Amino acid sequence: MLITLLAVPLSCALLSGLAPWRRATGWLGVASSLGVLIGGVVLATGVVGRHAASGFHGVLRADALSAFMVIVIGVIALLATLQGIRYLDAEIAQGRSTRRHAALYATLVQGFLATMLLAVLAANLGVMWVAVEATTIVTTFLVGHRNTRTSLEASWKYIVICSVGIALAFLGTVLVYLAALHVPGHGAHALDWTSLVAQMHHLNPGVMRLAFALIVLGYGTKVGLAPMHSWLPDAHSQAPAPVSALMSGVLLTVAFYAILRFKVIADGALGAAFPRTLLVVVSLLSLVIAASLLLSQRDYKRMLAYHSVEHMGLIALGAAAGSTLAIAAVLLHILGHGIAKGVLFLTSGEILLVEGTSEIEHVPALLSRRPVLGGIFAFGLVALLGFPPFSLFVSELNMLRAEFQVGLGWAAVLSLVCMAVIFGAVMTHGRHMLLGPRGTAAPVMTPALVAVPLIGGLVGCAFIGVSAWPLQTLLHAAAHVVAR
Amino acid sequence: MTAGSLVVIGAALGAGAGIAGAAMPKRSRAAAAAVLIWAACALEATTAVRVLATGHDVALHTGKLLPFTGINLVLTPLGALFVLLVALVAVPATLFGIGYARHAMDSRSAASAYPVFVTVMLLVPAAASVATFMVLWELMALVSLALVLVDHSRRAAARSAGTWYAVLTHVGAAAILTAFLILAAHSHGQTFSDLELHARAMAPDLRALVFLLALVGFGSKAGAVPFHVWLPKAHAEAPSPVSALMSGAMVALGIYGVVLVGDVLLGGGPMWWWLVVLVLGAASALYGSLHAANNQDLKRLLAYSTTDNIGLVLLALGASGVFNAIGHPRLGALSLVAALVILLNHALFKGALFLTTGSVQVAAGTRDLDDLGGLLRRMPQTGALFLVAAASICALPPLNGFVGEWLLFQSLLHGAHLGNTAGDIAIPIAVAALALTAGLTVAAFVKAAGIGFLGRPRSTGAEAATEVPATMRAGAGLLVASCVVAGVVPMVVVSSVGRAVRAVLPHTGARSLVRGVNLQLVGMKGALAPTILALAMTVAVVAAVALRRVASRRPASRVSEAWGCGRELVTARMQYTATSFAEPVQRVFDDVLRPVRDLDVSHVAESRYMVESATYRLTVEDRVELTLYLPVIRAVRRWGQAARRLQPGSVHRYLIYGLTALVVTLVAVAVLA
Amino acid sequence: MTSSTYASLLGLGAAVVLLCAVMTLWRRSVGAIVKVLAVQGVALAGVALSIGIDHHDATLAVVAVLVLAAKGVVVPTLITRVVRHDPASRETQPLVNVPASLVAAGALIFLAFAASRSVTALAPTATGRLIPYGVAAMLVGFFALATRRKAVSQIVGILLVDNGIALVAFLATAGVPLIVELGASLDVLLAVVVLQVLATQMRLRLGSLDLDQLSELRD
Amino acid sequence: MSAAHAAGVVGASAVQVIAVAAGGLVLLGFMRKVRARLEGRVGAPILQSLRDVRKLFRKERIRPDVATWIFPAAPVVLVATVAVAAVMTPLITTQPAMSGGSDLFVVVYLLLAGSTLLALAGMDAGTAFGGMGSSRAVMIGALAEPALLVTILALSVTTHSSNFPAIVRATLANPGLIASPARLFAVAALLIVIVAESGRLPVDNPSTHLELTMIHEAMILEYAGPDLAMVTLGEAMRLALLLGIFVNLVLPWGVATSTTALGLVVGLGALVAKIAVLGGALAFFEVFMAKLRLFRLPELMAGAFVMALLGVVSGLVVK
Repeated sequence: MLITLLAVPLSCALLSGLAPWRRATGWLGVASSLGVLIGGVVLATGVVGRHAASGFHGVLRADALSAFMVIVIGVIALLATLQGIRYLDAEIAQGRSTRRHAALYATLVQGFLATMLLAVLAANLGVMWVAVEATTIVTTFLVGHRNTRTSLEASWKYIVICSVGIALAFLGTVLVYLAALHVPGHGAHALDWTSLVAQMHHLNPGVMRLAFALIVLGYGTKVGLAPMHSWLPDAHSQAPAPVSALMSGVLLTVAFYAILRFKVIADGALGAAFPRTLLVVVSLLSLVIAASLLLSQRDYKRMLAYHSVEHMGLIALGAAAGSTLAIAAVLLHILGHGIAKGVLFLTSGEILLVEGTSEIEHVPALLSRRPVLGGIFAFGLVALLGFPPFSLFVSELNMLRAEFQVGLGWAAVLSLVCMAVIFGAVMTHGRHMLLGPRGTAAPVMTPALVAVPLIGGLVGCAFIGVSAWPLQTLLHAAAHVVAR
Repeated sequence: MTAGSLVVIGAALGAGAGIAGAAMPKRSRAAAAAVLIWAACALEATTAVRVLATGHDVALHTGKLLPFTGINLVLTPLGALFVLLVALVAVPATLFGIGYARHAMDSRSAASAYPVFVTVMLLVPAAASVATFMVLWELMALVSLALVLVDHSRRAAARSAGTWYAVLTHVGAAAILTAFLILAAHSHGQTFSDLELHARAMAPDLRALVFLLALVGFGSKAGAVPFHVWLPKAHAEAPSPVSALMSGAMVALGIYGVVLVGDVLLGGGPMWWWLVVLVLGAASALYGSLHAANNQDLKRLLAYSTTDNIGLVLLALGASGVFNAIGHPRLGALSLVAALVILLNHALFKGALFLTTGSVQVAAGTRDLDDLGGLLRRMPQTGALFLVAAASICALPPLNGFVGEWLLFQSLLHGAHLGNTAGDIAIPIAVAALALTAGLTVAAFVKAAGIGFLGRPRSTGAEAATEVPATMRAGAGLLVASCVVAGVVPMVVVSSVGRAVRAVLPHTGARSLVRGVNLQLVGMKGALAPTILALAMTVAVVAAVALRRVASRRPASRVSEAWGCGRELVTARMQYTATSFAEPVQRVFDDVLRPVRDLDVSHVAESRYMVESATYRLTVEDRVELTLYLPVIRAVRRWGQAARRLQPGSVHRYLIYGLTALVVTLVAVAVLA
Repeated sequence: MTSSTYASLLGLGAAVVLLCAVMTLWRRSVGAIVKVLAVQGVALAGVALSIGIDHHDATLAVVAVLVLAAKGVVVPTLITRVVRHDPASRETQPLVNVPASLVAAGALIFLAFAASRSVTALAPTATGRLIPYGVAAMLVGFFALATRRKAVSQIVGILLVDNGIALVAFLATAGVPLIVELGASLDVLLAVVVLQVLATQMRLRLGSLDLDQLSELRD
Repeated sequence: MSAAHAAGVVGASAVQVIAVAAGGLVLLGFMRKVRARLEGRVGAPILQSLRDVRKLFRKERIRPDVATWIFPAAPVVLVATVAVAAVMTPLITTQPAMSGGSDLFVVVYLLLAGSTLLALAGMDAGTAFGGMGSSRAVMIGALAEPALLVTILALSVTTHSSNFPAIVRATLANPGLIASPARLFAVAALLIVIVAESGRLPVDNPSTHLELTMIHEAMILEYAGPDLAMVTLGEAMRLALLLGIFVNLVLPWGVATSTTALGLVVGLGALVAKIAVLGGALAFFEVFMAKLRLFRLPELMAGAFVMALLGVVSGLVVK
């Protein structure tokens, strides 16, 4: 079952690579991400309450947590591929890329999906690392797809910083493997997550402390947590909108999924104190850096990228709390943030397409000049800033509640202060972009193909925020996987 | 039909009104939404009245909505009182909105946001858990922000007001959330009943932190002084029915929050808590009334007077807490009754004032007092309504403002000789603040009514003003009528407030505090006979008119030129303007206000001694904003500029960040091992 | 193969890997740095081969040959293709001058030994004692990566880090499971290919491989 | 309430209103006569103000062109509010009508209502003088308010209630209260406030004709005929009432405690005597005082406020 899930994007990648890009390939991509989403849902129903599913003779494994991540990947991939059609049409129409180049883009996107699915479904932590490294390699060309000076610079920085960061993670994985080998009676699959969890209490604490520190630093680079976050604003602002939506929406959280997997083992081996302090330090650092850099932003895509750093900081702080409520809220936040950030990046891509510039003060009064586009951007910002009825409000509230219960009250208050500063910064930037007089030109309507999926995404995010009854059981099952 | 389902149906109707506001065509949009809002208000109000009458709470819980926590609503008598307050302001404001929609609030987003705003405010007093309260609170903030930004495409001031409002409300909400979460951390659940149960066992300094955080959060929503900066900006830019609702009902929910955390959840506290509230109240009252007396924009004047009245409410609340803390529960209950009566009356007359100001803005096209004048002749009903509402805010006897001030004065008077040194010093200061505020409010509203409605029109807009449509007058009229009723027969208001207070402060004994047709204070020597007073005043006026008609032989009256020192020509420019009217008061309080005076004289080209024209501008700025908020904003902006050096663009710098992080981690791990 | 010669062979191999890492800091010309990288690849393969023979582990031996082919031969040729077109192949003044770099390298080596004390305590075998060499090579590689101004030097830096970690992998766990090993080396290979493509694009578009031009994206 | 008692109360209150009305005008004439005599003039006869008012009633009513219904309403409401206040205050008997609700606070606010509406009427004429008068009157009102309310607090602190008859009865019960420092400070503050409220020197010069120096006169500049008569009547009643309140707080003897006819007559006689003495003293001092500059008034008011505050504090401490 799992191998078919992987095969869908891979086969679509091969198919769309063959011929130069046509709309059919675009819709094929949409079909494949829909397939991933449906696969995720089927997997979730199959896994919740029952034992984990395994496939491809032991290499792949899916429990509630990975099923949830597959759903997240599916949802955001659906949004991104739908918008991808519009993006490629416009690129080809404006002569910035040829059909062949667009076909390469489509293949790489599907490859990107496949690598993320592999990372999430891998049973073996080594295979997971290989998959995460593969995502970096595949997305480098996607970041540089617009082949301008700045996108080349962004992709260079992206691959250099990320591969060094990921190398640290590999060192961490090796050390965990070393600790696993030194446990008497280890099985052949010592690096499998299940066997590691089975014997986590016997792992050598010294080695595990060093390993987990390297894991958080290494995978933290891919999550965009400070101090290795500097590639994120450049990569996400230069990449094409659908790619930056995918990266900001779900790639960061797939890397965080890896940290969560290791956190389970580290909690077992070292007790909760060390992982908690490490995650709290990293998350508060990210929040402070994101807050300071958001204050004087002049480019709205970079503003959204820094917003991702902030939300990853919040998720890390939530994971540091570690109780079942905290992890469930973290997972809901991952989904909510993925959708909201995806919609916002796609809208900013549309704004860049129609306005021509990504400078905040050269794009004034969007609500008056382009009501539909401005409206979606406004509601996206509202969702991202944690207002009800969107799901980010519920997840942030419950993460803070869990942090207070666990005794991390002071850290929660610090995060609230950073969020208040960020709220002020985003509000002033948002004001320049959204509010203002229309001037002489008549308001321009956005085509339905663009607006409908984005509005659908926002409505979905609001629906999850209001009731989330279908996800409730899945969230709690996934939370129990992490919080023992 | 349980009471709980009434609340749910009311909420559903409100939401339906929101959708109707968005979907219906422009012409009938406001009317359709209004009908649904009235139905929602009616349902919520009946539930509230039932709760107040029987004293039993109405509870409602659903796990399906709001993941992880579910929604739970419990309508306590205190909450019911505030639901009634919101409904009392919302129904007339919506009626006013129907006529007003043709001029200002005609956009689809405003028509759909307004009903949601009313519905959410009806539900906030019923929230009974941290999650439900915060959802409704943030939703109220979001929807009211949308309403403040209705005119964002027309005026830059609306845009900056929106930003100020959003940021300060968010900071307030963060303070409230922290307070609730500290309470929730010390109790197993997150419902208010759990919080109340475990709050007593918390450490005193933690309880003090929770109270101060709640005071900051709810004080900023109520508009108490250091946090009031958004109030004049947001109210001046919001459409009038929205300003009426914000100033009447939303600000009251701030006070509800302080009472909820202070008295209900924490169950009172040491005396210094409430002395802080008392001092905050006195400062707000003085500062608000001073700025109201010196402001020329009618809506900003009303907004500052909201800060002033909220100051009085906090004064009474502080006094109530002090009396409870030094062991006089009966007196504490009386001052809490005084606080809530002032709040309820304020909601009524401030709503009426904002609605009539809206009519003036629609008719005369401006709300700057220096451009108005002579409106009483051109808009007789609106003018009369404004005058009566202004009389009631100045606490003149037959109207409702007077009852509130009397109750507050009585509670302070009877608290003066309790032998507690802090009380003995605080009470006279509080009475002085109350009195100076009353004096300055009279100054502000005589200016507003006199300059705005009497004399000659000072601009073509005021000249051409005509009476506004019937629905607008009816809306304002409804509120003014309720002011008169609450003034002449205050027992209706005071008894229901008494019931709510008895539910909040249980140990004041079963007997009602205030009894009989006239307000006889039980257990204390103090009585007021408002109905007889009103009767006596009408009789006296009739007698005086009769006296004048009988004594004077010739009933006809002749119209003639007013005295202009012998000169024929008397123009509008010879009249006092709002600035000159307030000049004596402003000169007396010069060192507090420190107004900015700039006088630029342009000389004739040929010689320096011949003056071609001289313009004199005097502006009274908000000192709190200048000294507290602007430095913070400048500091944050400098921090932002400095932080840009973190991301200089060189890949080497980023890699060095990574290397230092790696080295630091390795050193830490090595040291730990 | 007697245990003493095995231990000395391992020691020699690990030392060479660390020495090559330090050499890259010392030499200026890019061509020389690529040759040093090739030597390091061969040494790494040697260590892997000797562990394979000692543990009689056929897969490890195959992996060693693979490592020799990839890191010893393929990667250096790829990099030299980029260098050939760039005339000014001399490394301009690096961010940190050579003596300071060497002192920093010394400190990093000391830090590596201190940090991996717990690891050597867990596995005091012949191979276990050499793990700090790998960690040191990784740290020095990272330092080289962070302070060199040329694009090619950064590619070499990344490979130094990978070689260090591969050395640790071989020494600590006698090679991670085959599927992971293959995946990891494939990833590294692909990374080098991508870097090489980007470097050629940079040379065509920007004229030179100097990384200081790449600072347009800033806040 | 038995019928006899009710008749007694209505009778007493009617007497009080008439006494205040007629007494006020006579008092005005008497004070002018005292001033004239002290300045070496014969001065107008004491009943002159009565004749003025009757003359004004017969004149024609004149209304400024831009005036609204507030212009004619203000004098009526002024007289009405002072009348209601007069009914409530225990001038002649300690059981005036509505004694249940007769509260010092209510009396003060009734007078405030009258003066506020007068200030509004001042601006209704649309001339500069009306605006100037109202602006200054409102400023003085704002400054006098704190001193007035703290004085009421000082007076009611010792007797634990702000009910006016209760205060008078308590003072009658133990005369020691009068000499107590609390009462002395309160009374001194009350005197200053009364001078400010009724617009006598040194706060405002009632007999000035210089438009720029008027405060109270400027507001009623446009009134003529019956309206002017009502305003004069109202002002006179207000002065008489304020002096009556002051007098009953300082020397409460003679105020009837029962509603017998004899008691009322004695009460009336005592009231007239005391007010005459106080009015004369006030006139006596006015001869020697000049009008204070407008912006020196805040110091006067601050002095009154501090004295009232001392009254409250000493009332609490001494008890």
